Amino acid sequence: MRALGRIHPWSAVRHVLLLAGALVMLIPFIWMLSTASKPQTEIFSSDLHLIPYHFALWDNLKIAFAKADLWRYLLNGLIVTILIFALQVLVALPAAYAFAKLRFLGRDVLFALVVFCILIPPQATAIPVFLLLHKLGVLDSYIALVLPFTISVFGIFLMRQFFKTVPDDLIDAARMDGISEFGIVWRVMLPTAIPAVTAFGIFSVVAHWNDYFWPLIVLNSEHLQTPPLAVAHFRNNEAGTNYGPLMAAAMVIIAPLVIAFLFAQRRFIEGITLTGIK
Amino acid sequence: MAEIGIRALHKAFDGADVLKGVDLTIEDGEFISLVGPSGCGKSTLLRIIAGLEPQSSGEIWIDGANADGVRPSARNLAMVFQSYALYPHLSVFDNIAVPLRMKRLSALERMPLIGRLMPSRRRAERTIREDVERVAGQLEISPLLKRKPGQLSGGQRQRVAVGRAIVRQPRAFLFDEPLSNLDAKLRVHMRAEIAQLHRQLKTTFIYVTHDQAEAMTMSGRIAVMIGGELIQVGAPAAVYDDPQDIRVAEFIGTPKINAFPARVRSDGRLEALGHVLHATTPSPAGECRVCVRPERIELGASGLLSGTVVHLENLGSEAFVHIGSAGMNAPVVARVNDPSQLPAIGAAISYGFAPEAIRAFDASGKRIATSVPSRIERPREMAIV
Amino acid sequence: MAEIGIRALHKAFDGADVLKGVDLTIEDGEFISLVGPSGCGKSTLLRIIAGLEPQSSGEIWIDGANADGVRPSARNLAMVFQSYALYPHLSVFDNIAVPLRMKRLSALERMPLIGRLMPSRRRAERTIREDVERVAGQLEISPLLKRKPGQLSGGQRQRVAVGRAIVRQPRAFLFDEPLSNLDAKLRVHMRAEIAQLHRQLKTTFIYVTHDQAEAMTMSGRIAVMIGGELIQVGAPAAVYDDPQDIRVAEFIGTPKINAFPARVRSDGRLEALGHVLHATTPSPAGECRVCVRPERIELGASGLLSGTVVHLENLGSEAFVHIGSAGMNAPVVARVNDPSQLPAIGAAISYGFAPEAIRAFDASGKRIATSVPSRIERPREMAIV
Amino acid sequence: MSDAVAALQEVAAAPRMRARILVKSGTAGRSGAAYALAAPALILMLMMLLGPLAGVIALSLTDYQLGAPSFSWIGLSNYQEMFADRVFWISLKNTLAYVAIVVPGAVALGLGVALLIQSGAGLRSLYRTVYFLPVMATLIAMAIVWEFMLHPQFGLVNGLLRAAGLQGHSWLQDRGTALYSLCVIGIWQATGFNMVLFLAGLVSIPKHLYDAAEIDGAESAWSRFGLVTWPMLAPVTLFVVAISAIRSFQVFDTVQVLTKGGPSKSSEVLIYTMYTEGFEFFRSGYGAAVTVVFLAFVLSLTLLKSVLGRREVHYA
Amino acid sequence: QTEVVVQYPYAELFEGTHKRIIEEFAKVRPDIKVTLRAPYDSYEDGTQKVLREAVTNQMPDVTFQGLNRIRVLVDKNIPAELDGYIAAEKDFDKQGFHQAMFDIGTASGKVYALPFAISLPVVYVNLDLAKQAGADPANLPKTWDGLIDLARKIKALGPDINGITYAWDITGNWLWQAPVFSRGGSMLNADENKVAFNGPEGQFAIRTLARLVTEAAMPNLDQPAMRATFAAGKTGIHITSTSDLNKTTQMIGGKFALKTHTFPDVVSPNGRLPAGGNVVLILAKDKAKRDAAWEVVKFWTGPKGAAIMAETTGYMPPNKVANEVYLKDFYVKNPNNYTAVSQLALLTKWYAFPGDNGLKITDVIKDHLNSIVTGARAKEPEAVLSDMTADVQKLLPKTVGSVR
Ligand SMILES: Nc1ncnc2c1ncn2[C@@H]1O[C@H](COP(=O)(O)OP(=O)(O)OP(=O)(O)O)[C@@H](O)[C@H]1O
Ligand SMILES: Nc1ncnc2c1ncn2[C@@H]1O[C@H](COP(=O)(O)OP(=O)(O)OP(=O)(O)O)[C@@H](O)[C@H]1O
Ligand SMILES: [Mg+2]
Ligand SMILES: [Mg+2]
Repeated sequence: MRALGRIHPWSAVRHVLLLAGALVMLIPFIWMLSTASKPQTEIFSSDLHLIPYHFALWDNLKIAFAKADLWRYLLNGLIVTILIFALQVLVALPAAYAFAKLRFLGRDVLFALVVFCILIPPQATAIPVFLLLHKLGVLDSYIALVLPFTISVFGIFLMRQFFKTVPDDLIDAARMDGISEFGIVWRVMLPTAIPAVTAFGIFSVVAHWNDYFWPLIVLNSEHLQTPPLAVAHFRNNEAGTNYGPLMAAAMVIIAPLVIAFLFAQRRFIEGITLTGIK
Repeated sequence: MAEIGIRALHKAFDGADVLKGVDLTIEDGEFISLVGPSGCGKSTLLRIIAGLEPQSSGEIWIDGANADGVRPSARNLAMVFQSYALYPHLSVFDNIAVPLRMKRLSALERMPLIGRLMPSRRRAERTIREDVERVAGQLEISPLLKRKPGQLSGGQRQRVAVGRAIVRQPRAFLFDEPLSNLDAKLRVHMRAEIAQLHRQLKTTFIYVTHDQAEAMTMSGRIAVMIGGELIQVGAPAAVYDDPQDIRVAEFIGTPKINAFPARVRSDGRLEALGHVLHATTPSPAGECRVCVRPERIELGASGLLSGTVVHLENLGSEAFVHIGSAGMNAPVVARVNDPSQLPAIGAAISYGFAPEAIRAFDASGKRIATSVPSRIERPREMAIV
Repeated sequence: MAEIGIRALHKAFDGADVLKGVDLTIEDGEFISLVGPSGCGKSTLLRIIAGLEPQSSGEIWIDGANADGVRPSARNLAMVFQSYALYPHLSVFDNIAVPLRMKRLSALERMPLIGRLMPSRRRAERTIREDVERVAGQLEISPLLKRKPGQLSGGQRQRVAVGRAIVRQPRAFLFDEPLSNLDAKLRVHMRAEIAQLHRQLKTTFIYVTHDQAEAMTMSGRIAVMIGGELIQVGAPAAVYDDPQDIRVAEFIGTPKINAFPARVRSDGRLEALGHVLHATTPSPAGECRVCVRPERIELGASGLLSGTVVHLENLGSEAFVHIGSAGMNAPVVARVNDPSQLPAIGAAISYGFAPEAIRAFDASGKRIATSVPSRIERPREMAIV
Repeated sequence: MSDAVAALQEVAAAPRMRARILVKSGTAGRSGAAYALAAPALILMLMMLLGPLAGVIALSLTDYQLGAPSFSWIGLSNYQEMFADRVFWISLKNTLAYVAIVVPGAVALGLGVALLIQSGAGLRSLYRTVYFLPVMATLIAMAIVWEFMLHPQFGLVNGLLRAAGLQGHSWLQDRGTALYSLCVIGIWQATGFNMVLFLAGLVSIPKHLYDAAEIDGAESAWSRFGLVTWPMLAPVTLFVVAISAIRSFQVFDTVQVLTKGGPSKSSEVLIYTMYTEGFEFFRSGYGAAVTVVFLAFVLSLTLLKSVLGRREVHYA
Repeated sequence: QTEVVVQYPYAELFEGTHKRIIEEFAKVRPDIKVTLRAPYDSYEDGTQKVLREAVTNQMPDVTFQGLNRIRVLVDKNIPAELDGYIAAEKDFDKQGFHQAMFDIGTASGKVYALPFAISLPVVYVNLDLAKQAGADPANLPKTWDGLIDLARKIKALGPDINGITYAWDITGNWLWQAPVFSRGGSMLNADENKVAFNGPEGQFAIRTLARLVTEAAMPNLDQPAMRATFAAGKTGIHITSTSDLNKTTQMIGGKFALKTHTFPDVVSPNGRLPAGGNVVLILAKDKAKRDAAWEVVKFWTGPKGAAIMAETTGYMPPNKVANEVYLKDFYVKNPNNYTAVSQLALLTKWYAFPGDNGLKITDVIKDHLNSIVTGARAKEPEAVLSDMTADVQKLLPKTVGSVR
């Protein structure tokens, strides 16, 4: 697929195709922005217009922020996703290292179990986990939001793939230098795995920032609610959905992820490339 | 500085024997090279010495103490790896400082933030800095201390890896093909540097390589390992001149030694390619091989063997003539020191060799003693009569 | 078979000039090597000849036709890559068959399932099979035809790559460091095989390498490229003996040529390390360098230069003595053909060289003509008086 | 839910599981360290995944109803009831249909986009970002946007159709189109994810293979694709298919927000059935039985695929 | 001070309401502190939460639940019964409480809940379209025949105009029960072990639904889409809950004139309409808490609380005193809100099916109704009804449902 310098027509075709596809990908976002900028009466009128006659984005944002404590939700989302990610790394990295680089009895069986766990959908085990959290007495708290996800089998899988590509020599060198196995994980593997950790981070943050199901089940307190619950608050069949503020709120909660991705994007692609999914 | 003893060492991976009873004593301060073809178990032996891999049976003694169960870092050996194994995220300075920090700082002092606040750490860091800078000066990499390994050339990385090894003042250095990732020119240069380093440090060096030229040029002794066994250990010149096994003879020396199919006649004379040689052996009659190094093959009308020139390799400083001969499946290679006088390809040519140049091996590959019958007086008479 | 002409070729990548005007005519049936240090633009030149990369300006002529705009496959050149570039998912047979299938089958016939049903395809496949098997026989890889590249050794892969090139009977072969991934022993062996192949096929070979030994031993001519320019083109022996540029002198030959700081005196005599040499030059007075190959350095009391032995490299068949001398920043290397008589490290030693051995270069690195004044009769008199 | 996402080439490891017996004491220390390093993960896995899973299996043998003070063991009758239930079979069929549409769709589009992006130099990172956007966006929020776009009266889609002179449609309210609408959204969401994986795969194809192909006479981009790109991407493709399949089998959010399995169960999928039975109808035991069957089904499919896939990727 | 924890659904609708009532309550009973938990997203969510919390003992003391959810909770012994408290109250009727209110919250013969916000189905008419179609705004049709006729005329006004929409998919088969009950029918027989909606009342109901599709060309929309379409002025007649009134009015924003009137063809004397909306239950187990919770329940459903509820939402209060005294002026100003109040006499329970499969039955019925609305089986309503009867019958408990 090398583009020879002289073939300009292909470059044009490529852009046309990609832009068309990009438009399809973006339409929902554009429509979201457009709707978020319209007053209620314009939203429900049957003539289609992208640019609102009356620009109501600020009003809708204001309503959104007034109706729900969005800042608080965003903060909760931040706390929860960061906690989850940090703990996942803390738990998954040593395990991934052990699975990738150390030989021990039962390694293959245990790893097969890890892979099997990837298949379990989170809804499936919701009830037993809920009861477990109850037994631990941590329902309706940050712990309840975080604890079930501290184990990321996908993370272990991904990081193991990456660690397998780290040369054994590097680990042996560390051992010769007197770094313990535990130290190797944090002083040697983690720094070399930064791109892969970034890739995993994006998966993890996206999944947990956007998780709707679990917070809904374990939370009661208003002050712990996470961003998707905020969106759900605006969606209301009984009362009739207020689309303007809903879309505004949706924008607000999607924005942090998009911004974060823009920053991490290069590392992310690199990380996936390096994890040896090839 | 250390004397390292290896006793009856066995190692099996998944049931496959990789080391089959290795015995070797490495003297304090010695530079010994382990050579052998790829996969013969050199790295495995080195890793067992380092403590990175457990042996299946046998013992490693370091300075008179059994090293069994002693952690790699506690053995106080330094290792330089083929891939250099530098920490890619650390600067050259930090790379070299790692072993010192690990030894001199407590776990608490090594903590990322808290550690930095401790005055004891600051003191230790000062001495570490001095040590690292001293070593960097010694290896002439002082200007590179701030760079990351990714920003260094191969030779520079090599030196940083050596620096990391030197800085801890280990009892012995283990090298695992440290030069094989460098290009030919640089390899020749670094060869001299490492030899120089050994002369300067006077510490035990164990050097693994599959490049016999490296082993020959640098070390005091070389140990040739083939198929998990040490076949011959000795000074480079001795191993080159006096190989005890045909595998050693063929492995050491480029181009490869010429092997002529031969047999021991019942009268003890050797016979190769139908010519009876001016050499006798006490060995029983039977098939054998007669080997002659390329530089001992003499071209010219006086030689009694003949063939045609199939290929010429002119290196400028010397040249190799490849001669196809009836009865041989590989061409005979002869070195010509003065490349200005080369035969043409396709030309018929005669060649021969002196009887002293003969190294003979029996059917199992073991060396057979040969002697030149005393009645032959002329010192450089051709072996083939 | 093809004559290939390169005219005023320029190539810039992102504004950086990589080729700076290359002119070269490669004769039909010739084996020419392109050598030069890493990054000098050898691969780029080869890729431009192959049509894989467009030039910035200049022309490529193949057999008298301008190749500009001609697709790589239409140029009918074959290329062998450093990494072999075998298709890992195809068997050896299929790898070799790819160029034939591409040429002889229509797009429809190549279709995975439909194609298989077409009788015309079956006919074509039969001739393809014959061709592939013939080439495999020639390269002695017939037993490997069913394997995947991953199951082959380096040397076998190398041969498959050559097979894929041969099978299409191209007008010329382009090799881009085809041996650099092999280990030293195998490299020497494959060297001879490729030279043999050239003699057999009598096709044009363009061979890129950064290993001067390869270039020297295989090719009819070598073209030394440095920094995007062809510095010298000629027969290997001529380039070795008669380098026109100090970079060529230093690049060709291992160990590197010894360069002594020197100057041209106002009377036309050369003076190195304070000694006036028995050589004159018509060049104007000024700084220059006098270079002598290691095999032309002669050790012994008659030499007027002196130093101490800092390092010895005994290769068994020959040895190199490294001599540290005042006024030199690199040791002088001398070859000794008989390694049994070596000085000890640290010993003081005298050395010298014949005036004919001198190759002198001016401050900009250009060769300066030197002549030995006729009044000196003794043929091997030391250059240094 | 991408936690649950993954690759299963490695599940194939299961049949190969050989317990290696360790030699000698030297590694004992290191294998001790290995257990210590893996322990937190394994304990948490047992606590949060395998233990609960065992709980679910136990639950599927009872008539437990959420909130009920007691329950009794009823053996396999939940399974009997399930296999006799029309809804279960519809749900299974819909799930399979969803997977059969979304997986090829999202994989093919992901590959296409990745190829297009990689085929030129311009605007790469812009395109990557745009196509990846749907993966990141909160699905529940985007589902609402889609609902609104598919609104029969005010939706953008029907609006555009009407503008083009075509008949609008009740996309999500019509039995015939509800599932397909969900598929479209599924593809929209998964394409970017697959694209990123394919990009990673494309980047790691050695460039010189394309050179070789060109020299060998593969002149058209299509023949180079057939000769190099596609076979070289085979392992990535397998991975992508596995991941897409797992994600598609687990489709839930869009169903829950947009159609609630309707109209008339036409978009009911297994996870949603499990959810409604367990959480809306409070028939926890029955819901657990659906879960168990779902897992058995997905597991056997993945095993099958990895066994098939293993034959493919045998080169180094 | 006793703390009473309260949880309610639909923050969007009721947040302001509950906060205002808390303020008022604090003035009357400073000894009881009411705290609100994060609201439930929906009735379904609310019931799920309570059931889960019943397992973990974390229930709020007072919960507001969908009217048809009482039975699920009672079946699992979760709410406290209120008969004792009611009996102990003196002149309860003076505060506006009446038997119909108790009936709504009765299960297995005992009162467990008191209704808080009630909605009833009413007809919304777009007067502009009706006038264009030639209807008399003052004398809108009161029968299905009349409505269908008008709908057909409205439909004829333009290609993108709908005649009528019927919010048949409101949760819990609400608008399936409405036409059956309005003809005096019932869902099951008195023993609750046999389907009863297959009688003439049910046949009328299903035929009417089919006629809306076949004769009045009702489009296949879901409930929010219907509301949006109506509010956009594209639908002539919309039949749905009164609870939609405030929202719809707001969405219309003056684009056209809206009029509501009563649900068609309610036969007397047995015709009834199912009450929608939510009820309040006491979940506290502790005696002191329960007592305090009762005070809360009483205040919320009493005249003051009910009046506040009516003013802040589209719902109406079941409390007589609230309607007749506190809200008199309000109804004069908002005649559309009064339509439901005028139907108050017809109030009956929103029926919940018995047994473990109760909620599943609702789902089965919905699917059958859907087959008519989508037009797939609109031509054979009787066949749909008999299939539906058979399916539901299968899911009914074999023994008579009672509190286990
Ligand atoms: N961890 C391991 N598990 C199984 N087999 C191994 C392992 N490490 C090495 N081997 C095998 O042991 C043999 C010796 O390997 P070793 O690395 O010591 O060879 P080497 O002499 O260093 O070769 P090279 O010159 O290629 O580095 C090889 O056949 C190799 O396949
Ligand atoms: N596609 C490219 N884009 C930009 N620069 C390039 C590209 N290809 C090569 N170069 C640059 O052109 C110069 C010459 O490269 P080339 O590959 O021809 O060197 P070479 O002589 O083959 O070196 P080597 O012996 O290491 O293969 C190098 O500096 C390289 O960085
Ligand atoms: Mg090795
Ligand atoms: Mg190159």
